[in-house]
Amino acid sequence: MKKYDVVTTISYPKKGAMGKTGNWRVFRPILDKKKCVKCLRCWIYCPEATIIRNKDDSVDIDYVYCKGCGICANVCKVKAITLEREGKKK
Amino acid sequence: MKKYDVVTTISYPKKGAMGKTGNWRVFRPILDKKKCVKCLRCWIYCPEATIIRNKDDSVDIDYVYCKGCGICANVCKVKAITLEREGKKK
Amino acid sequence: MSEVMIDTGNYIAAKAAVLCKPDVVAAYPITPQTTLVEGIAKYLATGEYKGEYICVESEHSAMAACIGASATGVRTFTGTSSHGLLLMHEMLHWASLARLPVIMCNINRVVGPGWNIWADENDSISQRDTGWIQFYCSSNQEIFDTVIQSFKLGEHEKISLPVMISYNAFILSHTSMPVYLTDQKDVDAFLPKRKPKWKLDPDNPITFGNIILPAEYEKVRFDMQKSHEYAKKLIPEISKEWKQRFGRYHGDLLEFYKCDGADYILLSMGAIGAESKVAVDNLRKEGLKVGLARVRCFRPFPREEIQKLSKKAGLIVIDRNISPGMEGALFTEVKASLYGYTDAKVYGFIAGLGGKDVPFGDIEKMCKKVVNSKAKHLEWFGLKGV
Amino acid sequence: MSEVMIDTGNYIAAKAAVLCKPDVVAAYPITPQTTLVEGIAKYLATGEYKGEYICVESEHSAMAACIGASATGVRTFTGTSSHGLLLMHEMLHWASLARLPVIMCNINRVVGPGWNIWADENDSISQRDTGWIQFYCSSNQEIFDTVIQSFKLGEHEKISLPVMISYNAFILSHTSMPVYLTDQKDVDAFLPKRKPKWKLDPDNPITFGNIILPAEYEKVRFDMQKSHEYAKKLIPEISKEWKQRFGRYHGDLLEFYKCDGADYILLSMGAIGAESKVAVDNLRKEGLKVGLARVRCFRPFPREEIQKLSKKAGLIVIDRNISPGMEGALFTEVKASLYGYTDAKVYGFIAGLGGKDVPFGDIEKMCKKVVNSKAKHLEWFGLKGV
Amino acid sequence: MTSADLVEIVFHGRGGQGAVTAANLLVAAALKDGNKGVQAFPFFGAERRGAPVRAFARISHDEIHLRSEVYTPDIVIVLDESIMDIVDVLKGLKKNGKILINTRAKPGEFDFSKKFIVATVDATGVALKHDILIGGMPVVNTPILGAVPKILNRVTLKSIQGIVRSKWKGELAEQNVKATQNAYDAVVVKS
Amino acid sequence: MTSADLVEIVFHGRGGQGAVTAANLLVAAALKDGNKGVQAFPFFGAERRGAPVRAFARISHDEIHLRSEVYTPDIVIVLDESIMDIVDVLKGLKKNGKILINTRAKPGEFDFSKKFIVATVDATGVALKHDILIGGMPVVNTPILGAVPKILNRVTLKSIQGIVRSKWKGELAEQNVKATQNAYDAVVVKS
Amino acid sequence: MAIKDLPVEECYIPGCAACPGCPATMALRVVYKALGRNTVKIIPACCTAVIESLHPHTSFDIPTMNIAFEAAAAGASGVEAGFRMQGKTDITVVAWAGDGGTYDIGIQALSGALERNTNFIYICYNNEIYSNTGIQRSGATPYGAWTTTTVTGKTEFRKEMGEIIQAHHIPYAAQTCIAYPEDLFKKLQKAKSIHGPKYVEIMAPCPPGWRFPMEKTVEMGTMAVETGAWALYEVENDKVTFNGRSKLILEGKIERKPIEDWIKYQGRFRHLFKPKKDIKRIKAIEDHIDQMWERYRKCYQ
Amino acid sequence: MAIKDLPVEECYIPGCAACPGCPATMALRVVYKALGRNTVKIIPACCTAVIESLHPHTSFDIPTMNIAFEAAAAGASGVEAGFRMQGKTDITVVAWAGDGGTYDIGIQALSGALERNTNFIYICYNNEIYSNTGIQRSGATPYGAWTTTTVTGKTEFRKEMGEIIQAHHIPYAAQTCIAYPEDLFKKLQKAKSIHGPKYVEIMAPCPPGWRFPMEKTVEMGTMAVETGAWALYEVENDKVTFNGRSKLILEGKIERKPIEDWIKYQGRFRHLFKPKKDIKRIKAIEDHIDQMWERYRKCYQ
Ligand SMILES: Cc1ncc(C[n+]2csc(CCOP(=O)(O)OP(=O)(O)O)c2C)c(N)n1
Ligand SMILES: Cc1ncc(C[n+]2csc(CCOP(=O)(O)OP(=O)(O)O)c2C)c(N)n1
Ligand code: SF4
Ligand code: SF4
Ligand code: SF4
Ligand code: SF4
Ligand code: SF4
Ligand code: SF4
Ligand SMILES: [Mg+2]
Ligand SMILES: [Mg+2]
Repeated sequence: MKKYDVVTTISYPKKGAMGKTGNWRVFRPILDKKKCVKCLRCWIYCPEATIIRNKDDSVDIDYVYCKGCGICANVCKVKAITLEREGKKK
Repeated sequence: MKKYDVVTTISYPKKGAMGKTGNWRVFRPILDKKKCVKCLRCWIYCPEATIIRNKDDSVDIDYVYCKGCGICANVCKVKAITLEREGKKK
Repeated sequence: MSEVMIDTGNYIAAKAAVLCKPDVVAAYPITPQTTLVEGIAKYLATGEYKGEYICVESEHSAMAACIGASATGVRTFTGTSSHGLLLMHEMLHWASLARLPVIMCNINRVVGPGWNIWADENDSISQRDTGWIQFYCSSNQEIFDTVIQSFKLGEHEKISLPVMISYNAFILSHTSMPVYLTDQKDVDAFLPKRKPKWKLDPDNPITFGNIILPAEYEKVRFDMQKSHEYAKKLIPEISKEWKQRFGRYHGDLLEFYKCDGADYILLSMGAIGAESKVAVDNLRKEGLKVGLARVRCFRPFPREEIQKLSKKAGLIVIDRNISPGMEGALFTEVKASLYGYTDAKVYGFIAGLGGKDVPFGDIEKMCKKVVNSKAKHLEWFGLKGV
Repeated sequence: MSEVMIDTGNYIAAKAAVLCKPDVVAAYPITPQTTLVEGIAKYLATGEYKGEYICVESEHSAMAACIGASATGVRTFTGTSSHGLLLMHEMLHWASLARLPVIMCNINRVVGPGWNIWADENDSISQRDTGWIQFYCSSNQEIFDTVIQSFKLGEHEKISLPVMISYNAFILSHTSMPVYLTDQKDVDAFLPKRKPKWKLDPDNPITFGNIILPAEYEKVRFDMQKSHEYAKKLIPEISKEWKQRFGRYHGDLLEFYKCDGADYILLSMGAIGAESKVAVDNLRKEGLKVGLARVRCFRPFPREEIQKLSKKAGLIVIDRNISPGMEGALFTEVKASLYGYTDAKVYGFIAGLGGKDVPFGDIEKMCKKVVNSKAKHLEWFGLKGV
Repeated sequence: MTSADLVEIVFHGRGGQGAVTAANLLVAAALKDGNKGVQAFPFFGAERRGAPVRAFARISHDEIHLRSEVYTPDIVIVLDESIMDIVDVLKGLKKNGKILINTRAKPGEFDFSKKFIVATVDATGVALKHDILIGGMPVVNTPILGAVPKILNRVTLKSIQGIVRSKWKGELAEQNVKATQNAYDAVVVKS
Repeated sequence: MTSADLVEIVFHGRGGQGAVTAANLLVAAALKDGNKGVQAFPFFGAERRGAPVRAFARISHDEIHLRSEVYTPDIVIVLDESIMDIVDVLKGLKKNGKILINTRAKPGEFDFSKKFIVATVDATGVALKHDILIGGMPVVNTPILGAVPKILNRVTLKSIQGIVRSKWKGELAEQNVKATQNAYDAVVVKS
Repeated sequence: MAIKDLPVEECYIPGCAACPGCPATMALRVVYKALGRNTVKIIPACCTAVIESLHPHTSFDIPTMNIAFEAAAAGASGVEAGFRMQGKTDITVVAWAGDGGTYDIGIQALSGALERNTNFIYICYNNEIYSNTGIQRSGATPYGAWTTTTVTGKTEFRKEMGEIIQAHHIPYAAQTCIAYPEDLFKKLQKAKSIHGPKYVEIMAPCPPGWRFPMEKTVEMGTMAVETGAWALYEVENDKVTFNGRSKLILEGKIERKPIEDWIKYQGRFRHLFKPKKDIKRIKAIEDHIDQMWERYRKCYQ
Repeated sequence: MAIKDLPVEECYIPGCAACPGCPATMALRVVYKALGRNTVKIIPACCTAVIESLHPHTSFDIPTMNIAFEAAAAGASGVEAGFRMQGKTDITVVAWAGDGGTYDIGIQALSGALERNTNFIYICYNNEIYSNTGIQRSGATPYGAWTTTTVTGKTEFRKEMGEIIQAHHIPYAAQTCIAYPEDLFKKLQKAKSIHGPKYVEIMAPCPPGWRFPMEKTVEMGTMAVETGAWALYEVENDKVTFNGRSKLILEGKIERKPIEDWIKYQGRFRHLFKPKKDIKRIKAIEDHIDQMWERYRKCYQ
């Protein structure tokens, strides 16, 4: 990435541009890999791109940035994802 | 007509607001009342409102403001209006 | 005693506006003005506001609609901020040249790009040449009082000019403070019905705004200037009347605070103008003779008042704006007002651009720099890392 | 010797612009700018202009399109006037804060209502706070030379700012005068290819203009100011280079005319700036020691140059604009520049508003009033029937 | 250096928890209690559900001319204790400053209780008990206000309850009022 | 008071007759003839077909700094004699000034010929003769220019014809050139 | 309705600044007759702002407010509200704008006023160019036409403003033409009688702009309709009715005349005929009109 | 096409400023997948201008330019021309705007860009409000909906932007919805493949704006389509094709669900159900949708 030498509002791509947005989470999506049928609905609908699609189309959750909206749980037809209240300490 | 006491661009209706626009005329429409069938086409199409519609639907031309566009002559189906080049002196 | 309402600057402004019973409000939302508009919408829903609220599709249209309504002779109000104000620019000129007393709150917000929603006065300062009367408020009470006063001022037969009441984004617009209200009947008594100088009226079929030749146009400008000059007399009168009726007073064109015997007088506006009082208190405690003349009214520019001040003390000017390629606008106009009149020392600071906080400690530092003869002619205060 | 072309200011501007090979022109017609745009359209039809001409649906979009194009790294040009300029207001701020060197001609025309298409500088003066560099030309030759110079200036790596080249409606825009052209190859040699400071580029996926916090925004403003300050150095350099290459010279930030030994120096701009030369000639013939410093560049404001002048002579300022509630903008800024620096006498006149003709005889009268100590601090010259 | 009687308060919470409302209610109550100068304001930015947010309050006997942020609060109020993991809530807290936390823990469990006066109250529990819920989530901002008079004598519980009653109506108001009382009774202060 | 060698000219005509073009062509020719300073400009307003219009020209050996209107012309050129009934074409004309009129009349027929130098030429006739028509109407602005060198020695017929040739092409140019020659030959000057 | 039935009273006063043969004043006379004196007019920058004549005089005998070029409809929203708040609900509020002020720079304010249901009549007189500024292209300029900004002929087709307006689903919209004063009169009377936003567009051939002799304004209008380049219709609450010749064309009762019959009389299309006939572009124009009628037939029959 | 076929690559980077459950980021991810990295995006003021996160960082991995609220399409015209002049004709230029920036303040620039044939894709994500400024009414807000500026429910029907766009006769236009990522993907890929102006509008239910729980964004989108409040279709050179459920509804193969099924889950319509069911207004909404489908059937079947 080339940095431009100019004092105006130029911004550069960064993961966590707003910090670790996982901190915003009140509910935590928990994935039960055994139930998952790799339909990828959670992956495509996650507004945060925090469902990680693996090579074999299995999925994982990026808790550092997942905001806990619950959409993944909601769209999963086999209920492989459930929501849990975030505990006092992560 | 009430005149407003304020210094901004307020204008009041006036005949000949741009002066005697008959002066612009290069061609002069001449009406032959005998030919006229009182269809009023010249009256309604005149862009200047300078065809005067009389009570009996006969028409006259207001040469003070008529700009000489020739539309009246052109729309008159009985050719009761003809155009003449304006003479040196009116 | 009158009722106290504790609310944010925007809701207070909405309250004040509604008490003035504008027939037409036309506005478009923009942060941080939105709650002002929402306030009006709420009063409309409750029936406390009985006029028309036109939801337009842009600020350009908001001002155009206010102009249209005002031209029928009714009272109009609107509010905006920053980019909304900039988009109105053409229509601001229009309203003033048409001599239509549209009253508008502007919430001072930074001009982009980049997007920045915080306080900075470049938005309204960029409108200084549009012919609008401009107030800058420093408390919610002042917003309330000034909105009502502005209708009287703008609609006055010797003025007939639009008025902009500016106040800082969030620092005032979104900060709750207690405000003494004025009762509806008192507002009614204070504020005469608008008597328009001209209006659209089928019984009097004038044409407004057609082509005008140079010599006549020049007169339009001159008359506008005369009204601005007259406003310098009228504003103190209105403030005085307000004070007599309701006991509240925020100054005339300027508000003076501890100026007696001051060696230096601070000139600042908006929120910094309030914060400056704290700084002055502290400086006085330290034995430094510093006073404050808060600039309430930027247009008409209080030339004569500032001239008077300069006879007594040196001046320290803080601008939360900059005219790029020149300097802060207040600094420029203060100096221009004094030129050939006094040789008082005048120092300028630029501070708080982009919404940077300007706490009293910083203001004290600026003053001390001046008092200790360490100030340059003009300085960007507290700029880091450039 | 170079070719002479005799044509109106607008066609000359179009010619100059086309010689600079802008990749994109986006413009919207408005009297009296139309023939400038038509000129570009004609060069496009003949193939002399090879860029893109975007026919937009408003001036707001014209400036937005120029901004978009400039952000891809190419060279852009546009032109407007009066209401068109006012409608661009928001985007003028945008272009400068984005540091995009859009080059624009503005034909100074009265601001309405009422409609008035004649010369008056309130349109561009109202943009003095937008961050644009501003030139005011007084001959077609100067228009030609300044347009080309402006590309070099605006695109310079230490500047990267938009430039507005203003000239008076009709008096210059529609008046034919002979102009010495510069050959294409000479323009090419004079004008380096634009090296954008930043650009939209899939290989470097930056985001431009997102939310920026106060302290960072303040730096953006400061840097802009630094560039304006630098422009004060660069403009004379470019003028000098131009003179060396092509033998033509219209002054740096100011153009001096018979200032040697002057007791009074006239400060004026635009067409009045040219007419003033005739007045000075005549006054000198009468033995009155009056000179002229024509203000070519209003932003950055030539503070230091005017300070120098004031050491030699009293100043007489003519403004073809007014900031209502204050005075002429040039008058204000001249006085602000001199405050605390000299005690030279400074007199102001407002003249030619609404497009009123300001013939040399009037200028002579203004000067004589000053010389004979009959001038007030500020006067509206020649105002009748008010 | 500002007026000696000035109290500056910072609220910490999450987007959606109503920190700004809490600040507003508190100063409205303080005004009732004769503090002529009061102020409440949010930290100025886009508030997102769940994201950390701040709000500020100032209480004084005189008109407040301050317009700057609160940098050195006298009191910090934490609506959501989990915020303490990600935000330094003690930042700028004055020497001998007070911090009120919505938690089931006791003041002594916080290590900073040595440096500051810590008060704790289980406002979430109170809210659940009084069934003050929005979208199934407990509303903690009114309950916790009930605890404030215990650490700030410039505001009375009565005034807080009065304000609650003027803001809400009927049943809802009474639940909230009870919750404030509950919190007032339950708060544990350790200095 | 301006440069002594300055010549100021006012053209009177009707919208559509090309008064502005005439002024432009004239000064272009004057430039060729070594007048370094020239200017041509319209009276600034909306031009309507048939309505009276004005245009201005200035010719000087030096660069012209004047930007004001022409108030006291040295020469007046009338493209359409009927305009004289409605416009005071003599307004401001200098003492001993000259006036060139497109008319079949002779100079002596105008009563102001006692006060001013009057030149007349039937430019309309010339145009008709050379078939220079637009929309059936005779074009008089180029023909009448041919008469100018007779009253203003600062411009030559040759230069005028050169400019005409550079502005138009082929047949049309030649017709126009012939028309200027014709007018030059036909003009009658009385002083 | 016959010409004779049109009222004698004039609110347009002779002696204005319009060009001889102006379609705008021709239309204005009829508009005023239809709407009567209890009307207020808002006009943005356009030829009419010149036509009304110089301060301190005006050629219009009904109250008229000039407003910025892009602001006619927004200004009208304000005027309407202002009158309504005073109980003056009998005044007809009219915005009168050119095609530039309607298709281009004013479309936003217009679209907004339609959406927010302003009770007014918006009239667009469409001369297919920016004529006031000396003939530049507008969104209404037809494909192929010369203007000073489309020196070799416009390369885009014009916006279908009629369809855009219909998409706003307002109570009344109509297209008419200066050549049909009775049609114009009736449509405006109807518009006046309906509450809510109304839109009427008037085809207005402009002699200097289109480069035809000034006496031919009416013929150029007639031919626009007869060639089908312009259709006369009205839309009441989404119900479309074609009128006059256009109805006959729609119903296939008459053939529309070839477009050449119209454009060859206009100097702005000269380059399509000289030096050589540009068959391709003429056909493109013809095809485009065909498509338009196909659409009309599909949805409106 | 199945979800699996959508590319893995992301140009949206996690950790941005969007609300949890945001439809805009949901759509953006798919848009980026469809358009690829050789894309440049222009965005006016809207939620996305916040979503992209704070300077000096950005959550978008393709070049993005913010521009003033009303200027997206005009800015895009400039960007497109700028690239073309450099010979970079392979870059896809996208304007991405909210409904406010499209239906209201940006409609003029948009209409202009369509008329002048700018080669770009204009994408409107329609959350039916000004959400960035805290939920005010827009031209896209449906009748009856609460916003902070329509406290008792909006009294006007929304603009039919789809029809307005169609009236511009551009090469490609489409309506889609965040609930149908494959549909969205396909439409954008098609748009990318076509030269000239393209318009794609995405129905984007917004949890805080519509007042529904953040996990329901997708369902709200599905229901919008199933109730017929929103139709999935595309228009290629004036040829209209309905897609998915909307096609079945158009063809009468399935009934559209009652509108109540959708709006009763949205807090913004709460006042239509509590304290008492407002049958009149609910019916007005239902009727309006019926009329819309009638029009669709008439012209597009
Ligand atoms: C903001 C702004 N831009 C440009 C203009 C210049 N202008 C005035 S009228 C006009 C053209 C009007 O065209 P149209 O609306 O079609 O009316 P017509 O002149 O054809 O009657 C233009 C470009 C202006 N007055 N204001
Ligand atoms: C000229 C101007 N007016 C108003 C605003 C304030 N503003 C910013 S975004 C916005 C609403 C955007 O609504 P929409 O386009 O629907 O996008 P959303 O916020 O819903 O994503 C408004 C009113 C602005 N930035 N500029
Ligand atoms: S909870 Fe929301 S943000 Fe987190 S992974 Fe699921 S869909 Fe994505
Ligand atoms: S939606 Fe459920 S089944 Fe499908 S990939 Fe995600 S977790 Fe697995
Ligand atoms: S010539 Fe033209 S202006 Fe004169 S009366 Fe006939 S139609 Fe009217
Ligand atoms: S058009 Fe002819 S026949 Fe008809 S009224 Fe006029 S003059 Fe008479
Ligand atoms: S240019 Fe056309 S529309 Fe304008 S005044 Fe002349 S004839 Fe009428
Ligand atoms: S308000 Fe709606 S559209 Fe905006 S960021 Fe939040 S969820 Fe997304
Ligand atoms: Mg037009
Ligand atoms: Mg939206």
